[in-house]
Amino acid sequence: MVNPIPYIDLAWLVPAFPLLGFLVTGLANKSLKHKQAGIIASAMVLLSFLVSLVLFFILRSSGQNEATITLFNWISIGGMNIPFAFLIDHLSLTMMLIVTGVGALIHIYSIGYMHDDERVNSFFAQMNLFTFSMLLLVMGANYLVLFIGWEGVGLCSYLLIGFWFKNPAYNYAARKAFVMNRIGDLGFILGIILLFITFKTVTFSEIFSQAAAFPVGAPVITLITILLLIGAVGKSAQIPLFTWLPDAMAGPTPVSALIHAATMVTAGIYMIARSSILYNLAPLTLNIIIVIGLATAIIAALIGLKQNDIKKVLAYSTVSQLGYMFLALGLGAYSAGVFHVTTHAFFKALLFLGAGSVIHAMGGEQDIRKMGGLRKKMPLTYFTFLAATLAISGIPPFSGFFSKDLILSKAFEHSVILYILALGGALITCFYMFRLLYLVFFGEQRLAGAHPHESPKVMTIPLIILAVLSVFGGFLNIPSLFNGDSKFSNYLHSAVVSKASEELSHSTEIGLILGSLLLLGLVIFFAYRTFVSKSMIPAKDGEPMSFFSKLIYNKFYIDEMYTAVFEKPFGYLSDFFYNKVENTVLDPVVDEIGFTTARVGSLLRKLQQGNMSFYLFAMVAGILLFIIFILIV
Amino acid sequence: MVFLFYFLSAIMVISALLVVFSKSPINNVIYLIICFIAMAGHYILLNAQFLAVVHIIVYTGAIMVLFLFVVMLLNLNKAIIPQKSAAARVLAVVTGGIFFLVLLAATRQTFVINPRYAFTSEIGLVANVGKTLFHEFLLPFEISSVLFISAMVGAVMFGKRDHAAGED
Amino acid sequence: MNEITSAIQLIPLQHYIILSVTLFSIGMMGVLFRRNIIAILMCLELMFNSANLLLAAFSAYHSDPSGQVFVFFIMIVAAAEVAVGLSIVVMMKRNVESVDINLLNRLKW
Amino acid sequence: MIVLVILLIPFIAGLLLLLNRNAAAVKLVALASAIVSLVATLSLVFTAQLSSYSVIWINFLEIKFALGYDGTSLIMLILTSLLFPFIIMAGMKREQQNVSLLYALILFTQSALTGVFLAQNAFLFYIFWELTLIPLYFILLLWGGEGRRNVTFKFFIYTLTGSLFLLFGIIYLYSLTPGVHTTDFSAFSNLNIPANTQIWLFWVLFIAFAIKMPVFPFHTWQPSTYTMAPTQGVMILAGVMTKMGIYGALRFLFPVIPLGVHYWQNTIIILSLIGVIYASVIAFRQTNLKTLIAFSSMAHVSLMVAAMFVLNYYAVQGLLFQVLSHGVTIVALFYIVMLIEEKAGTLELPKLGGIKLLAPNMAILFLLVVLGSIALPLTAGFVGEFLIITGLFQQSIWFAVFGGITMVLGAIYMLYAYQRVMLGEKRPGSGNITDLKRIDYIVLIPLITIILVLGIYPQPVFNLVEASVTTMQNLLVPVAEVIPALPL
Repeated sequence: MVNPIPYIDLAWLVPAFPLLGFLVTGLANKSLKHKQAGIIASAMVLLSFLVSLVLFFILRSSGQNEATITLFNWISIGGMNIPFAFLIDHLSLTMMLIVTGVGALIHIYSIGYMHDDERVNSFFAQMNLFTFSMLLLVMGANYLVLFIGWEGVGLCSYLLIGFWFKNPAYNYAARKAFVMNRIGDLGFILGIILLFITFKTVTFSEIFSQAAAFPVGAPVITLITILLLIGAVGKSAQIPLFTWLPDAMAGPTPVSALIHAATMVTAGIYMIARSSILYNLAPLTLNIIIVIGLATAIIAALIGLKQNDIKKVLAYSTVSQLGYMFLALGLGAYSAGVFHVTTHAFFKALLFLGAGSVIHAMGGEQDIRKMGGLRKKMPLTYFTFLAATLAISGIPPFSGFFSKDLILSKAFEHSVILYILALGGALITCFYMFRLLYLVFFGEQRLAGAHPHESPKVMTIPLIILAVLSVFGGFLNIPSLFNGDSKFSNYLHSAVVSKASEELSHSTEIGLILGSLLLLGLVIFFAYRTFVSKSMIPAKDGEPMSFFSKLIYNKFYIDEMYTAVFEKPFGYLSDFFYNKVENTVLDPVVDEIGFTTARVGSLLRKLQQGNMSFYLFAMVAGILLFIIFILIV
Repeated sequence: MVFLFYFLSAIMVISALLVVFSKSPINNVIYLIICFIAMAGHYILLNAQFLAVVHIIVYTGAIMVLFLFVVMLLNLNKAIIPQKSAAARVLAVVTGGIFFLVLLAATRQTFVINPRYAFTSEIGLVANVGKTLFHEFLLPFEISSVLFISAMVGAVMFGKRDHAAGED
Repeated sequence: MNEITSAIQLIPLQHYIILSVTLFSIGMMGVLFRRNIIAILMCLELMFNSANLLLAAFSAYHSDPSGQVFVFFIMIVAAAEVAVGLSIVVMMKRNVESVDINLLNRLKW
Repeated sequence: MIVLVILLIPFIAGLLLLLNRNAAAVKLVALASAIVSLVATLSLVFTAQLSSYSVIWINFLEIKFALGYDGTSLIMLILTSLLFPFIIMAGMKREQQNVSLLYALILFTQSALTGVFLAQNAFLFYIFWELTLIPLYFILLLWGGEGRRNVTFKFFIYTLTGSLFLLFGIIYLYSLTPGVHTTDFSAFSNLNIPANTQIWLFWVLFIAFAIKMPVFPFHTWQPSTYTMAPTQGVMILAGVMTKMGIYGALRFLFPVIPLGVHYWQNTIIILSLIGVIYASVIAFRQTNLKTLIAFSSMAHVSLMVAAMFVLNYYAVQGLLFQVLSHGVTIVALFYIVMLIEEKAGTLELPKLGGIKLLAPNMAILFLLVVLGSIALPLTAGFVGEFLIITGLFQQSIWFAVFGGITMVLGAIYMLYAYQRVMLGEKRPGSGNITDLKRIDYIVLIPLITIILVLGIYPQPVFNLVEASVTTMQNLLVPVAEVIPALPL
């Protein structure tokens, strides 16, 4: 540190509060009342948020761009020096604010949502641990501290997805999430090790300053970035490691909100944005990211079209939105990616909490075919949900518009085909989101015997706050087109090095925006016609469908494919190794050596049957051989 | 007189073979006695008069008589003498032949060294043998008495009828 | 007497070696050939004597009485051996009513 | 002199135990002795001066009764002294048969193990190496589970056969020493054995260690032995005995026959990595929890072996760290396995389930240990495996990839096992399960604390072994020019 910034050392408080919350709620599990646990946990995250806010202003007033806070030396041997240190710069501050801000709202919401669950205290402990891990992830000053958080969120997602552990399907989902993450983590840790071997350090600042010496497209950098990308793909649920995220719906709804909006899945985006300098040196990797991102965006959106579980729809929309973020990263527009992370955090948290509110009201029912007409019963939830839907669809001036438009215009700069594909994905997103909205809130109530009611204040207030953010969050980054100054992008500029690109002319941009708005309007109208005017309800589970619908409805059979290609063969391999290799080759070989010795023994014993003549012969033969041996040698 | 050596040798070999091949124990003993007498002749040829005498006394006189006694005592005759199978006998002859050849081969190396016959008539005399025996080999000689005692005890022990076992 | 002994000087030492090797082999063959334990003991005596003969011959050729003393010792051992051996034979005959060595097959354990 | 004391305390205490018949008193005395050993060992850590002890033992063979230590042995010694109190405590407040004999045998094992790690002389090393087997053999035979007679016999013969090769190797090396023959390690490491000799001598010496560790494909005694062994026996086996193989290899192979090691280096690494994958894959389908953990232990140890043969700085640091961390983790795991067996009466996974409903605290502690075992960051396992994989990476990226797969596979089978035992609905097998008792906390909490503390602040361990690691990693460096390694 060149100039120590006063009070910046307080940064350690940010993760310390949730950790404290975890310890208190975790250890005093039995003695704490349910409400108390929720309040403590929420307060801790809120405190972190406040400290983050203070840090934000401290850094801003100091005029510096970053500060490193070293707590202690974690591993220090030979040439390896890995401090346990935090890096506070514009990127990590942004992420900290998102994590703690949105996280705090989700915590508060959970007090209401989880009030009648008997294991509330464990729930809040794990939520706090989740927040803590995510904070470590975004605050770490080197890749290894980042990795702690990285694995930590994996663990917490495992715990929370399998929170209702009596259900084997939930446990399976939890395990799937953890294992898929672990596959990514393997790539990630190998990437970190290769980074260490290449640069002799894992600290961000040191690596980035050394990386300048490498030429663009250096193989080692490409390899590193690909390995890191594997980690990001696993964590951010991209093809081919995305199937865990929809299954992660097994957890309580606030958990889904936390995983999808504030933590976990954004980690991959954050990590790539953090390593922007490395990625800029590896055009090949960037192209791979574009392909992965776009494919994920479109495939997930397609799957979302036919889902009937309210949370599943949202889950696939998350996967799809993450695809957009990846697309932005691949295009080198890292700040656009992070900006979409931010707005997405607002509206996706809102969507999930809204969905939670609906589920809460419906008494646990998640099937949208059974909902309907909730607009009247739950006006607050409806309006907030509407705001979020508009935001995710990219209708101006909601927040999603600004972030998505930024990505789309970057795609257009890159290539028109890319733009068309991305726009197509956006239109599909718009369609299924409005399908969801219409099915849930419009029309007649379809579930008999349910008495939906508006949720308590502790749940609706976070909804309202998030709705405000979803609506106005976009104004953080008004592009020059609307006479804005792209505050957000500029703020990140010091931490994230975006690839330079030509700006589109304003007229082109306006044309693109108007065109896409027109299409969006058509899609919304079409959705309205289908689901409200004709009040069409998606087919029941057993009904026949066209081939394409069936394909989409069954999620392209990707889960089945993974089961057939990986899980089952793995089981077979295990059986094969154990039954065939271990128990019919290796072990018997060893036993056979033993048995052979025993057999030779019993053979030799036959010689010793007391036949004196034989002994005499043997003796003579022995003497003979001995003499012959002496003669020859 | 060289022929005397070959004559005695022939007698020895033939009687030895008869010892092996003749079936009757009594004949065996008698052939062995013939063999030993020829042996005594060899000792005399080798100027080992003392040995010749002792040999006659110990072997022919004591040991072979002992054999004879045992044969007669046990009342062994041809009928109860066990014979090996033909194959085993052939094998025995072959093995003996091979053994002979191998031993010849082993001793063949010594044939090239032909030690001078350092003949003195004195060494075989009782006086000379006695001196060597009681000077250089006094201790082994005395210890051999222990061997005799133990052999005697052993023989008596074995020969004694086991009363305890007999009463069972 | 002197005549005889001087004549023997014409016999090379090898002949004694060959003779005793022959006798030894015959004794060995006898041991393998016979099942009668008394015959086997006799063959053993034969082998002893072939060794004795060789010792005596070497003694004469080297003019060293030690060889003869060894023969003497071997006789002692042979006498003791025969005494014990024959008493074993007697005992065996008494116990198993036979002098067949193949009946002595309890030694396998 | 302290080293002699450390060696003798358990032995004398063991002898004293044989005189006593009161079960509770016996256990307390055993525990006290183990704690005294621990304190004495820790005093070695904090004294600057190296303690050693040497006296002529067998005069005409030039064999000294020489004890001493360096960083490597110290780690092993700490591991032994640290684990034995827990191993003894694992039997506290439990019904056991023939208590005084059992604890005497445990203490004898400790003494022999200590001897192995302290011996400065190959002959002495060999004596102690074999001595460890005798009490352990009886522990397994007399207190073991189903099929103990055959399994113990196999275990015994298998390891003994390996040792025989070692003995031959030691005698051969002894005959090579110049001047008056000696079996001192220092003399062995000064031998300049020709390359061709080293190449075959490697296997003669290695096979004993390979069986003990165990390295694929010499592992077949292990799963059945672990499954059958009584908890305390298996703790000794998995916690300390496997490390004995590693220690032996470090002591014998690298300083004495560096050329041979270098020649076979890649072969052994590949074998170990095969072992890692093989054991991990097999573990997935095991239905017996103990067998599963046996295979998991094999996977972890195989990774350590791979690290050992890479023998660069990070790999050896990681290896020595992992020795400690794996020992602690595996003892904790087996302790929990014992609890499950005790409470549920079975270890068959299909019969277990839903224990968390009845014993939530047990589930949490089990999860923590499992996390340590699958190398989650901030547990000790992570630090060790991270360094090991870094070391492997320096040798070849593929080594690192296959070594790293253990992280994924480990997560798969350990979490699967955890879920099948603890989560889900209650099963008939988990009938009347009660949560942990105080003694269980006394054992588990310190073990888990060690796992976490080592994961968060591993530096003291690194400092302890720093010097000996530096010496060791230099062993293979000059060799590479003399003889090429077998190609991959």
